Amino acid sequence: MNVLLEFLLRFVAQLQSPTLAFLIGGALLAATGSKLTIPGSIYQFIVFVLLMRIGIEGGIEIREANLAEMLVPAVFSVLIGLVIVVLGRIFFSLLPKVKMEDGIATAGLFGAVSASTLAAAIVLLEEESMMFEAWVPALYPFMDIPALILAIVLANLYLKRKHAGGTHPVRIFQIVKDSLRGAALSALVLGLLLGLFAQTESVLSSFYDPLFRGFLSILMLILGMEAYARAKELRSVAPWFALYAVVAPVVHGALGFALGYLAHILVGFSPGGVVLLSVIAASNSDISGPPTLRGGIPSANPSAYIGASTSLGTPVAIAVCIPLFHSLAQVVFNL
Amino acid sequence: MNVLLEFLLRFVAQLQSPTLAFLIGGALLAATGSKLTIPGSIYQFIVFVLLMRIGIEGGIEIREANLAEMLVPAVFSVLIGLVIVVLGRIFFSLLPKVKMEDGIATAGLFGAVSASTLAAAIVLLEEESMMFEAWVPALYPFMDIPALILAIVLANLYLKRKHAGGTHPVRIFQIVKDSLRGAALSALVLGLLLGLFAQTESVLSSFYDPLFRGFLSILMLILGMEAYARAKELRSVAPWFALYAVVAPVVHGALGFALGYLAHILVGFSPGGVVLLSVIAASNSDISGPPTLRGGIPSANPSAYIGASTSLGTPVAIAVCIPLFHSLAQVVFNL
Amino acid sequence: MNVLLEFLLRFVAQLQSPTLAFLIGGALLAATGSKLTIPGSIYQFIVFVLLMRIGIEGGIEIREANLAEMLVPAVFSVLIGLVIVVLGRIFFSLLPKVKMEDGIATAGLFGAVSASTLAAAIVLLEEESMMFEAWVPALYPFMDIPALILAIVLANLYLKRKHAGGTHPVRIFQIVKDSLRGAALSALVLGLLLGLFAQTESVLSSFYDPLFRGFLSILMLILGMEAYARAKELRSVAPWFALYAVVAPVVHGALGFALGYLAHILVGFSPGGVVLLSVIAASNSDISGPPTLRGGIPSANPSAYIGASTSLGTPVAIAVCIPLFHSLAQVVFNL
Amino acid sequence: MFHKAIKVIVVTEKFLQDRVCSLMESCGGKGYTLVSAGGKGLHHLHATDDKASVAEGLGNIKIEVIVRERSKAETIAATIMKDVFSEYPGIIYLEHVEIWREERF
Amino acid sequence: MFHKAIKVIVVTEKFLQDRVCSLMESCGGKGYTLVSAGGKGLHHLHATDDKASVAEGLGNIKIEVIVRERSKAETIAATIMKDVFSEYPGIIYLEHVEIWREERF
Amino acid sequence: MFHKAIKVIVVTEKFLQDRVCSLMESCGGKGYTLVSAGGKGLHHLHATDDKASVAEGLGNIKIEVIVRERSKAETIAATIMKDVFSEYPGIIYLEHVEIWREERF
Ligand SMILES: Nc1ncnc2c1ncn2[C@@H]1O[C@H](COP(=O)(O)O)[C@@H](O)[C@H]1O
Ligand SMILES: Nc1ncnc2c1ncn2[C@@H]1O[C@H](COP(=O)(O)O)[C@@H](O)[C@H]1O
Ligand SMILES: Nc1ncnc2c1ncn2[C@@H]1O[C@H](COP(=O)(O)O)[C@@H](O)[C@H]1O
Ligand code: NA
Ligand code: NA
Ligand code: NA
Repeated sequence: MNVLLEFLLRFVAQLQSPTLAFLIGGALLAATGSKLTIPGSIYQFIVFVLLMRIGIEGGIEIREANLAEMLVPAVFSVLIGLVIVVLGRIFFSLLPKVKMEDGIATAGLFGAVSASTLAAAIVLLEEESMMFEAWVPALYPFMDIPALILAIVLANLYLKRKHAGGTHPVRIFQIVKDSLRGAALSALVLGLLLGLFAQTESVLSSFYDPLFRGFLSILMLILGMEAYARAKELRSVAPWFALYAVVAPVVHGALGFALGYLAHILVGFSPGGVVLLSVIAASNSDISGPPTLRGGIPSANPSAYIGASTSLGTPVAIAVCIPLFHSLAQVVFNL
Repeated sequence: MNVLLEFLLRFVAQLQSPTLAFLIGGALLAATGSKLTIPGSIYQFIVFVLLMRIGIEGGIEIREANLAEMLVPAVFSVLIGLVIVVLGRIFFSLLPKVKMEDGIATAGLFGAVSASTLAAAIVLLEEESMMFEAWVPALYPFMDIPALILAIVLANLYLKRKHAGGTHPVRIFQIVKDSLRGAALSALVLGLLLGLFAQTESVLSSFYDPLFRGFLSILMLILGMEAYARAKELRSVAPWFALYAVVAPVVHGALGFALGYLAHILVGFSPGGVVLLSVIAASNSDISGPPTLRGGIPSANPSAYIGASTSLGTPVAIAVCIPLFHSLAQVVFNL
Repeated sequence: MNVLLEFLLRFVAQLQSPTLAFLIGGALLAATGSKLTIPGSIYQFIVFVLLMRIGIEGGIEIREANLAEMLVPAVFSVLIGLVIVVLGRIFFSLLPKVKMEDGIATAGLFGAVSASTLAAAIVLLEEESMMFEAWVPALYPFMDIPALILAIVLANLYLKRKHAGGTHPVRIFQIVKDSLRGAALSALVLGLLLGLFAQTESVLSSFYDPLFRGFLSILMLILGMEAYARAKELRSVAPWFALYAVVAPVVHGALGFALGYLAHILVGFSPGGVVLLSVIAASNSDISGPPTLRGGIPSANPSAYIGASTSLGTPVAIAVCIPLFHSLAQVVFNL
Repeated sequence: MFHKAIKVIVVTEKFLQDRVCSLMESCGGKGYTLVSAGGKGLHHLHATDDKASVAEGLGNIKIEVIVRERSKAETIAATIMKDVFSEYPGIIYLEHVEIWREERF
Repeated sequence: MFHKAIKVIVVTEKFLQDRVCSLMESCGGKGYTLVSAGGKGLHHLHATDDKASVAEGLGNIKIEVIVRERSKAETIAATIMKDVFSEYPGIIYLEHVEIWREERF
Repeated sequence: MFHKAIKVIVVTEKFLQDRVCSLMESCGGKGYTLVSAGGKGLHHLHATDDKASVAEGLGNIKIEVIVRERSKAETIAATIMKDVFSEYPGIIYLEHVEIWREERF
């Protein structure tokens, strides 16, 4: 009860947080038909700077970290990514009138990770001074890639069974490469390497760091606009996708929280780390997941999975899951 | 005499101000045929950031403001917008060889407001620490929208009289919507709302504020380039438009100053507020006014009104009116 | 021996410098086929901001400088630009299977100057607090323009001899105008003028300065990507171009160092100035030189000269020459 | 198999894009392709997006719609001509093309 | 002198660009021209680059290849139809053009 | 009413844009449309504006001019061929179009 009340209070407070306010602002702009747009090139640049900031920061601190500690959370991340896809596969197979490939692709996208949701959570933890291990953002690919691979494998197994022999072989290595080559993971990994091996402290503190919050605010505006714009597409597919998009992030986040808590007990994973793991689990890939899935499951309808993710999944992850798991951690860890 | 001398000294000093220097620099670049360009996407982003900064800043401070104080200046703003258009209508009707629609559209653009001129004036007041009420930038739409509506109404009345019955009905609500949906007003209003309702202090001070002057300098460069480029177009229409573009900003600014001074006496409107009101009156819309007018008065020749505004009106408003009304305020208010 | 050892140590240390690390990072991205790209409009904006920063900074400090001191280094810069082209002309004429125009164009590009290499050197000197005269960046055009002119003249003389009378007249004034109108030199000169004549201190310190290192890091990333991408083109021409691209920057830098040292003895040119002069000499034009050469020597194959410059010349200038001449200066000037 | 079809091309200012596109759809066009453009005609010189243009929506846009029947193409062209280009700048023209998967056009 | 030739035009999503271009080259196209686009068809609405689109590679691209022989054009079209458009959205069509310097195509 | 006309299309590098446009105008073209492009031919690979290209003006531009008479189209093409493409990379070709408001072309 206490948790619920605290969560409710916190949630109302969060509505005032810049992150959420900009998200809502973007949706409002789109809803009122405003001609204000953020150009595509600015968006690409913003995503690049945000992920470089997260990567470099992580890379610098990883230098002194005991990477062995990362093992358990990394294994859990892989596990979460896989479990999410399996759960989604089961959920959609229980429903009538859902094209199975669409369901599996959606589950894949929700198993994968959103860079923007991750950035928003990091800003919140930094503001609230809740510490987390420097390498936590590096868990991203450990959940993202297995989820995408499993979704593509399951979809192709399914299609093979349906039209015997009619599908392509699944090239796992190709999917891994595709994922790592995507703009989001490339920037994160590049940042990690630069932070780890080069003297990037000064450029981090003079450039990437000061721009972080401002660029995040603009990214939220873009996500809000896109959420509104894609809502129409989501309406063109079965309502089950909307239901999934609202509920799944909370369930996945809870799964992340549970395993994070286990890691806390087993290897002393930090409370902030538990929150971030939950948010990574709750988030769904918005930038680089879609093209990978389109490559791997061509017959799936992108309006279903991109619509579900962009117009509902991401807003729920940011507006509901971030404050939810943050306040849960405060209660659970007595902070 | 004293005022004149002080103004002249101040004006010479202002030629060194970054705002004006970048404006002149842009014109020089264009005049020398430089290949240096600022891409369109960067321009859009700069305008967005500037107006968000003005809006958020205003929104934050409005929270504690007594909005009743805003009433008189807001009414005066509407009045100024309307009077400017009526004056312009009369001026152009007295002249030979001027297509009436072109004249009315030009008057509409000069009654409307320029976001960049407003930003330049705010920077000057902040540098000189001349205080103004936080809500003054919010006067923008109160002058902008009535001026555009009146111009479109007058033009259509005129056209209806000319070719009896041949014109469209004027949809006032549509014009209001179009204006508010334009990129400039959207960003300003969004910023105001965010500043008012969300905790945007930290993103303002870490991002929007530090970029303000730098982005303004680049905007001035772009305005300077465009002023030079559009001068050719202005030469293709009657010279009366050039005359109007040079004189009108000063006259409109004086009108703004007079009514601002009245508001000072009536309700204690601040000296800085009086300067900003004069500058808003002196300015002419460069970003969102033109498409609204093209929609509302299709038969008007954009070379006339965009040429007059961009190649002369805006430079005069920035280079002459800002220092003029600033120094006038210093003398009048004994600062 | 000592110098060599010190250089080797310094070189290994430099591999960690952000400048070099981002350059290598860019090449890695391209090599792994990453889809991460920096949009063209962002690149243009970055180059603009970097050169404005260098120009304004220089312009501000030149106000108090004794420009007579600039005379000797300026004359030496012209000399270096011309000598580099003559040396290149001789080098390529000694080789078999090299199309002479391609060789001369390449020599012209290596005689001309790279804004990005210059920026990288300035960052290093500022970090290491090695002082240099404020006007040193203004030496850029003194080397750049004569080199481009001489290359175009030599190429056309050569072509005229080959097909008697078949070529265009060389319009030197046109080449000077073309060079100064290029995006890089325009921005540098504009910045110098603004720094010199306007009160740009506050916009410099609030905007152009803080962005300098960060934008340089992104520019390095872009140069790294492009170096990798153009390597293919370089492979399509004779291997002599690759050899030239590796060796010439060091030779040219040494020439710059020697003349810089002479200027040190003659007129007290600062150690930092000597380093910058060497780096300017070692660098090769990447932004605005290519279009000027394409205009002036149409029959030269751009794959030869742009490939040589972008894929090898610039990386060598940044990764080898900057640390080399910096450490040489430390030894020679006992710093 | 290829089938003969007609492409209607419009070049006009960006702020008219929505209006032109919805006219195309209301006259039976099943899709359209948009390309950012610049250019020169009787009116202004329009820069491409490479160069900032101060006023919103002044850049050009090229809008192409492919339809199977010439009559439909002519209806689209005539409607746009009447509703848009009687007042605003822009050009409109047709090209003969050959399409695959005719049922989509 | 002008020579008759055929232009094959493909409009599809950007993430398919590399695949389409290499199919064009492997079927004998000697060059191609790329233009960033937006548009609407049976599937999504694609914004032009004027507007940010969150997912990578969702924007449209227009790819044009000019070839001398109609048979080659048909091979290119058929190959892309089979290898790409059996699964992914996009349109393909031909136009008749007249080229100069025929040896380059 | 539609009238037959000819469109001349040039694809070349951006730094040649001004030169090509003024040749088009001096040969009687009354307007032109510009589109930013990328592409591949005998020479470099040109990226679209999506991707930074270090050297200025190396991107491609597509320039289209519509004229009423075939003779004018051929003059434009021949002039550009001689003055520009004897030295620089680029392609030029014609298309048959049908225009509305013929007096504008
Ligand atoms: N003769 C032409 N050939 C190609 N494009 C043209 C031509 N005339 C006009 N245009 C295009 O149509 C736009 C509007 O033309 P206008 O209405 O004449 O200003 C111009 O900006 C050009 O992009
Ligand atoms: N009838 C049409 N005319 C012009 N372009 C079209 C048409 N149909 C589709 N397109 C273009 O082809 C893309 C993919 O079409 P679709 O596969 O139908 O979604 C669209 O986004 C449009 O750019
Ligand atoms: N066969 C072709 N089809 C379409 N576009 C081409 C073709 N060949 C060349 N191009 C375009 O023309 C530009 C210049 O060609 P080139 O002079 O061959 O390098 C290329 O970058 C392409 O955009
Ligand atoms: Na997830
Ligand atoms: Na006004
Ligand atoms: Na050099």
